[in-house]
Amino acid sequence: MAHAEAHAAEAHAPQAFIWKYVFSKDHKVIGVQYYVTAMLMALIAGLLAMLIRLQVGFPEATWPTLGKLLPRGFSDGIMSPEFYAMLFTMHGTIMVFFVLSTAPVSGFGNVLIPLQVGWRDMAFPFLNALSYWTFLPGCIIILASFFVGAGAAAGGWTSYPPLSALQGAVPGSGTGQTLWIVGMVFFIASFTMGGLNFLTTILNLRTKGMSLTRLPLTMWAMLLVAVLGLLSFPSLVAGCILLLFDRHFGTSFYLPSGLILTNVPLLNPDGTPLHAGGSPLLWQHLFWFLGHPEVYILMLPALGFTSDILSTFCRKPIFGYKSMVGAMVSIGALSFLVWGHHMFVSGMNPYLGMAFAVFTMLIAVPSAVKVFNWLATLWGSRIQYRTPVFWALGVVSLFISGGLSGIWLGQSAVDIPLHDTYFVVAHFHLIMAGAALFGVFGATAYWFPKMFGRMMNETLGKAHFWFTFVAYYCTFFPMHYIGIAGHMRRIYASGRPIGYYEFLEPLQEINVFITRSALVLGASQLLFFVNFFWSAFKGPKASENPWNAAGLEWTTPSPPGHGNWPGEIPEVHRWPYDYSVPDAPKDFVPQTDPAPIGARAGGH
Amino acid sequence: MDHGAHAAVMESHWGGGVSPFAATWQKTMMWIFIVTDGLLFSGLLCGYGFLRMANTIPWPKQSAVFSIPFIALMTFILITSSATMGTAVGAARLGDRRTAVRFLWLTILGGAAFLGCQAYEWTHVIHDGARLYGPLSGSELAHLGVPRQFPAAFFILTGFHGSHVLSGLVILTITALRTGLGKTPAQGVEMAGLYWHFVDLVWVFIFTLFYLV
Amino acid sequence: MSESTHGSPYRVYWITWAILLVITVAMLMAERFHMPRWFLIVFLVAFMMVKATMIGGNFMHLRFEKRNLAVMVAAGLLVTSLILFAYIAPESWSVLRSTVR
Amino acid sequence: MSKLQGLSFGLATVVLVVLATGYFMRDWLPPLKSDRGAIDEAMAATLVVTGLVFIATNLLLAFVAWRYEDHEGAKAAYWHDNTRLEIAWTAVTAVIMFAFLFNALKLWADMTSEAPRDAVVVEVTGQQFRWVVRYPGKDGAFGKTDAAKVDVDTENYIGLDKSDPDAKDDVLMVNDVYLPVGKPAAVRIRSTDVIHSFFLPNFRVKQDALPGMTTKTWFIPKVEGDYEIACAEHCGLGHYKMKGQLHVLSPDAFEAKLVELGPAAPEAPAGSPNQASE
Ligand code: HEA
Ligand code: HEA
Ligand code: CUA
Ligand SMILES: [Cu+2]
Repeated sequence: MAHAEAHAAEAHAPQAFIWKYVFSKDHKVIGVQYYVTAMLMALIAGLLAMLIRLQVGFPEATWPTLGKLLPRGFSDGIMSPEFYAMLFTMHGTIMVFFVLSTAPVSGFGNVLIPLQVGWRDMAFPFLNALSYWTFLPGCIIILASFFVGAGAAAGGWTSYPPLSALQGAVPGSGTGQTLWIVGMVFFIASFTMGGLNFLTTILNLRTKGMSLTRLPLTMWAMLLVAVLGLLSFPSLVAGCILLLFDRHFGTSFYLPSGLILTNVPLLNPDGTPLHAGGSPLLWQHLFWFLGHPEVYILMLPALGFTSDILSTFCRKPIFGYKSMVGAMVSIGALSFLVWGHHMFVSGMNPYLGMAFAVFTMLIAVPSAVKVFNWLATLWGSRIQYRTPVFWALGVVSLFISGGLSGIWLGQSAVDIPLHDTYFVVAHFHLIMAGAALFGVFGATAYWFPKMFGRMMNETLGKAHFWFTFVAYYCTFFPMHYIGIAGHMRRIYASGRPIGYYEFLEPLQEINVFITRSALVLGASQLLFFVNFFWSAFKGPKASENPWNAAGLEWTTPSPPGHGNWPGEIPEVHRWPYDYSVPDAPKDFVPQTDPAPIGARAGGH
Repeated sequence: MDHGAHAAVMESHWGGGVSPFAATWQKTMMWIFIVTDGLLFSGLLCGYGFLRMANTIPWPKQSAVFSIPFIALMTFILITSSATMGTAVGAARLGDRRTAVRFLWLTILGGAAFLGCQAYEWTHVIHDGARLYGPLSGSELAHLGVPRQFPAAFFILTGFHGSHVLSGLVILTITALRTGLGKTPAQGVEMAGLYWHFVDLVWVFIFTLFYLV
Repeated sequence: MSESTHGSPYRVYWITWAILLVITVAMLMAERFHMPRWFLIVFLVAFMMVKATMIGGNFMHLRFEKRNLAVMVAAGLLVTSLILFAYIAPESWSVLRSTVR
Repeated sequence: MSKLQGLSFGLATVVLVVLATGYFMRDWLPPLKSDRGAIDEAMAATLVVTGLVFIATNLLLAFVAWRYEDHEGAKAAYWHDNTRLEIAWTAVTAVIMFAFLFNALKLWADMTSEAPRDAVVVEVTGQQFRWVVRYPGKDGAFGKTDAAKVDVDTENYIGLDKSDPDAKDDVLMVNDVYLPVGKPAAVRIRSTDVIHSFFLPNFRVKQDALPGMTTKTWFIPKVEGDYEIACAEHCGLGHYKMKGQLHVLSPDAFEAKLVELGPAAPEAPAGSPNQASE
């Protein structure tokens, strides 16, 4: 590891298929590997979501066909409560970590970083490849947990002990939970390796003229994401280590004394308690210390993509570049100070609750800056309606809708009735499953030519957008109402006759509506898969710069060859947002153009 | 394509304005790694602190369990190995390969001695009745009335530190062998050194926060 | 490197070594002087930080690197740890307060 | 065509969302039965402000999407900074946030404050999957509990140590809580296995139950009646049916009820205990 072997790693561009596409060290190939893996994981997690919705929408129905397909989860066609718990646990875990931390960050990050900062590859290509080959086992382990022991982890994606620490607390708290922890550790190891590469590449390896203030906002997002990940994931590792010891070696980090499980006190043979002195709150702190920065790890890349896409298709420079960077930096910094807003009613010290509420509300200020800057970018622009810009507008809309409900939750007192209800589910699906995922779809449509050298189909793309956009609002917006009405999350059934809460009964019709929309939403994703695979192999060939974009990545062939630029890496003379510059011959000025016109041109 | 041609394709020259750290990417990466790895220990130490402060059973006086002079000896060994490591790095920078190799081996010796001491200490503490789940009933530790988190925190903190020492030893051995053959550049030695000092740094915190406070 | 221009190039390491040892001995002795416990803790932690600074600055050369690097390391390690601890500490006291038995 | 898309984009969202919100306001929050109306007010205020921001920003989005679509001879403006404007909207947002904060922290301080001295004290203990309810009885002190003393036959699920003098007049029952109307109720919340959350939708009360510690909350029931108690934290298979009943009685009826339940008859099954996982 101590050796500067990066550039000496390969003697020439590898030719054999296996070295070129499988064990490749080329950042573009690794990026695509990450992306496609994440896509498959999204498919699985999306299917899990459909099952969740079926159960919540029609708790009394029987599904003989599903029962045959998934005999472990259904008995006589009726979904079992333990399977339901496994569904949302794995849905949340896979979506958050293995899809939305992976596709935008590890996927697009790998593809874009060297291309946008102007370098031949990542700083340490071997580490980069290793990072993917650590990620993949993580995926396999997480998925495998469905098939071992009593099934996958069932303690929620937050895995609060004692539910996750006591093997008898819930089926799935056995082997499934262990595999969950191991899978997470693999994931974190992989993310850390990636993060090291991201940071060093962006900080240290930029082409001539690419000063930090000329970086595209996507690169700023990647930089911050790497910082957030590297600073916050270790605390989850620490938490996981302690949890693993509690589970398998009898320690009491999270387990207090006086535990009684299904009427059986947990005692040693000599009558002393099996556990004593631990606190389940410790896990919550260690988990959310990661957990909150993590949600911004999902969000920031989407914010970066959106800025780049909006500017390109509005043919207008991004408004307030510096405040955009400032906003992202302050969001990143603040995200370390707010984690307790997930714990307002956890029994946390109330004074801490106050401090957390203050910072939580403050985080809305830089978010507002981002939104208003986008609107200002759109103002007076000339929008070319291609698929990417739809997604970008969708991000703006969903970020607002999802973010505003954060303002409700951030007020600690208002959070009391709303915590752990579907209001929270609505909040994070709109902003995370909505805005962040839309960012990924937008980035896919935008950079697809660079990744595969072909164009995506516009008609299919727009159809996919409209179905998805409408279905998203129909699926997740009504969840606010049932949440306010008190509908708890993570419940297997509500209303009569199974989960017999009277106050939930009238909400069932809304649940049915949500389920129908969710099924439409899920089905619409087929359009994306068709479009993606068809275009990747059969789409029309893309030119070097199909969108007339100004960024550095558009100055090399699509797809770029080994080493990214055929000759010298071009020198950069300006920021990537010079669109519609007065006096310019075209309506965009590439970053490599030395002409002293436009903003941030010429010498540093 | 021969190596030179490939290098011509892959190489590029720094030009992105002012270099933020004025360090090579290898060194930058090492430092960032140290920060993350350090935060792992910080997470564990915070967890330990939380459980210690939240405990209803008071923490024992460390000197009642450990031989503090012995821990001091371990600290001394580790600090000394850091000094020898620094010397090796300095020598490698000056191009004095022989001195570098000699001090590298001295460092390895120190590290091995530290691990030996740690193994001895573990044996000793286990003999006194420390178990992961808590003090063994009827043992000396149980008589002291230590909370269960005490032995567990001990094993986890020192265990993770020890595993870092061990991997440091592996890195150092490789570096020493390769430096002897003239295969590792000065920066390689320097980076191995950074890791080794980091391990020492972590010990400073464990020593103070676990053994003394 | 500036340190190699005066005297032995290795002097800085061994001076650091000596200082570290002195501090360690001081920390070990501290308990003998009967001071209030909070003072002892402040004293130990302060010296711990001095030691860490010596190791980071001299052994790991942070003193001789560009300032940004030192700032990055200090901010990354210290500030993050402090945030975590600053929130966790009051929590542990309230957990203690509400423990039942 | 595209132009229409751009317009429908924002407009449709606004119209649909506003209509839907209006429609669903019918069964907005569950009817309020406690003194925590301030939460509802804060929520309404938040709805108004965020609603306006939502409408304004989405309308703006719809407008620009419609107005600035590309067409023959269109030219985009070239400007990219306006410090005054940026400072203005940063400041305005900050002021709004601080206004919210001010109110929220005040409420939070009220709600997490210590219960009044004269409050009726009741303890609920979450267990997979039931709420064990306990009153301290006349002496006002709860008896010790010890996991080793759990006895299913006498419904002593929490291991009340009957030899403790304080335990003599403790009232134990399952899933039913009785409270007098108009008097502050202080709830001690505990758990003996995993984390649960004591949730009273009608009272705007929610507080997690953690093993190993006692969390607290207090409120004043305002209206007599029977209400549901839910568990709001995922606690295992039966989480969805971990239901209890809260009976708010007149003070006299409450006293009578306590006497009726009295320590003499702890084994009288007061509720329908949900069997722990079959
Ligand atoms: C991408 C992910 C993402 C993002 C970006 C956010 C952003 C925010 N989140 Fe969210 N959150 C989650 C993902 C995310 N969250 C998840 C996954 C959970 C649940 C986890 C679980 O329990 O399983 C959660 C839960 C959660 C809670 C805990 C709820 C509970 O469990 O009780 C809270 C509480 O404060 C909260 C607050 C916020 C706030 C204030 C923001 C802010 O950053 C939002 C800022 C944005 C805006 C405010 C909109 C734009 C601004 C304007 C248009 C300006 C004008 C506005 C005004 C003047 C009001 N979130
Ligand atoms: C990023 C995260 C993400 C995403 C995308 C989704 C997507 C969806 N979620 Fe998810 N959900 C969570 C994160 C996410 N969810 C989390 C964290 C929880 C909490 C878990 C817990 O309680 O522990 C949760 C819980 C949760 C619940 C609550 C369960 C409960 O509390 O009982 C419900 C119920 O309706 C639900 C429904 C859905 C539906 C219908 C979708 C639909 O949108 C799904 C449709 C499918 C897609 C939209 C996939 C699209 C992607 C592709 C087709 C591939 C594209 C890939 C690339 C571009 C790489 N989810
Ligand atoms: Cu008890 Cu959920
Ligand atoms: Cu959060």
